[in-house]
Amino acid sequence: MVTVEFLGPIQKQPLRLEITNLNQLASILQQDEELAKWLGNSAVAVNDTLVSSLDTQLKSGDKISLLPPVCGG
Amino acid sequence: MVTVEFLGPIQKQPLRLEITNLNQLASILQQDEELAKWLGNSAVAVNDTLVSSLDTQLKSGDKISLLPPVCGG
Amino acid sequence: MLYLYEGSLDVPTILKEWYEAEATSNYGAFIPFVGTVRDEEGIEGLSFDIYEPILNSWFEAWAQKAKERGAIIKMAHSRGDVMNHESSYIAAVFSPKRRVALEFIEEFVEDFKASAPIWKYDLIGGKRVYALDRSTAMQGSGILGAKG
Amino acid sequence: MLYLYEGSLDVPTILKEWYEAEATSNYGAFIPFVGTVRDEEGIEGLSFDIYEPILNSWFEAWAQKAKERGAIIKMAHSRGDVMNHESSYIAAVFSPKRRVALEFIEEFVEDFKASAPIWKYDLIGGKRVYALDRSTAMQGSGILGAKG
Repeated sequence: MVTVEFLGPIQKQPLRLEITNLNQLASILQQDEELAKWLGNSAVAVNDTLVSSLDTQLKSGDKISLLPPVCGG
Repeated sequence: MVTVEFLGPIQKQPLRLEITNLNQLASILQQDEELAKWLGNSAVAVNDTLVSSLDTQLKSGDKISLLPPVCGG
Repeated sequence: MLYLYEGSLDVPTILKEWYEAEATSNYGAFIPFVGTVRDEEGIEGLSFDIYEPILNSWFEAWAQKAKERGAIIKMAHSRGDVMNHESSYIAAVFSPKRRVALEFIEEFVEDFKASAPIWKYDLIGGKRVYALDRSTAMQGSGILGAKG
Repeated sequence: MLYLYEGSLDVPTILKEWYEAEATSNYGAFIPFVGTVRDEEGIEGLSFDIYEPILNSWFEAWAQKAKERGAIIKMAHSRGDVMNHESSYIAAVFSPKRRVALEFIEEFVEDFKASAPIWKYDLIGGKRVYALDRSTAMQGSGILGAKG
């Protein structure tokens, strides 16, 4: 079981999913119409480290975060 | 009559000279051994405006300033 | 050091504290960058969300870069609402010489804009409106949008 | 605005005054550069001479350049003695957006170093020793040294 959380302006409650890699997460989230506009411009972190590949393996207890476009300052 | 003043670290009292251009000033100052080390690295202002040519004409009452290398801050 | 505040920053006090904290550290150059909310396009102010775990690791990486160049960085940022003409951001570099400080503050502020996990909202009629058009997708964004 | 002080600068107070003076001018970016005397090579401090008429016209030309880019500049500098760990110089730019401010502070500080008519002396054993090796000949220097 992993947790998926949506940061900043993405108004969505965390999900708990039984998945083992980010490819599976992509397939699941792509079915969510609300999220369509965010998937193409959001970064992904696993346990608070940004990742760049969908092949990233996941283990139970991992926390996945979606980070939409940023603008500090 | 023009006045020549020496700024910053050049330890020399102002001069009053009867000259009409900077070429004449160069000839006079080049005879002053104390000034030898400053002439090659000092800028020249006439009435507080920097000049870049020895052909600059002077008129009575003008103030000429020698500005040695700077280091503010 | 990284400091997060609720609401606007007390800029004079923060600058005074940072300056005095390094008063005998023998840095020759100190350059703060202060960001203030502009009254434009009818907004009342801005509001910010921050994701602290990734902000901390991003900042730590920059603190390490600063250290390698003999410099240090400090940063303060607001959470929540900051009204027009109030300040929400201070970044500062201290370094022995001016060149490193001038280069570092620019690199740091530009990467901050592109990479720090902070989200900005316009405050309009008391409501938060996400400032998508001024926001930047973080490096590596979009992987979940690719069709498998 | 250009401010000259006898001895060291009260940096927190000057930064506070400048920040508050522009609090409602709608500038989004404020970048001060603060120069502090480093304890190095056995000096007790630095001392400065300033030639005010040419400093004023040099500063006015920069104030005009700033204006053309929608920005303003302020500068403070010490005359006379400034001891180790005290500050002698503050330059600051305010501009609507960060890019102009980041570029302008760098251009301004570098030209200041090359062109402002200020002379620096090391204080060693209570005496002033002209810092020739760190000084820069102003543009156009040397014309009087050319043999006619």
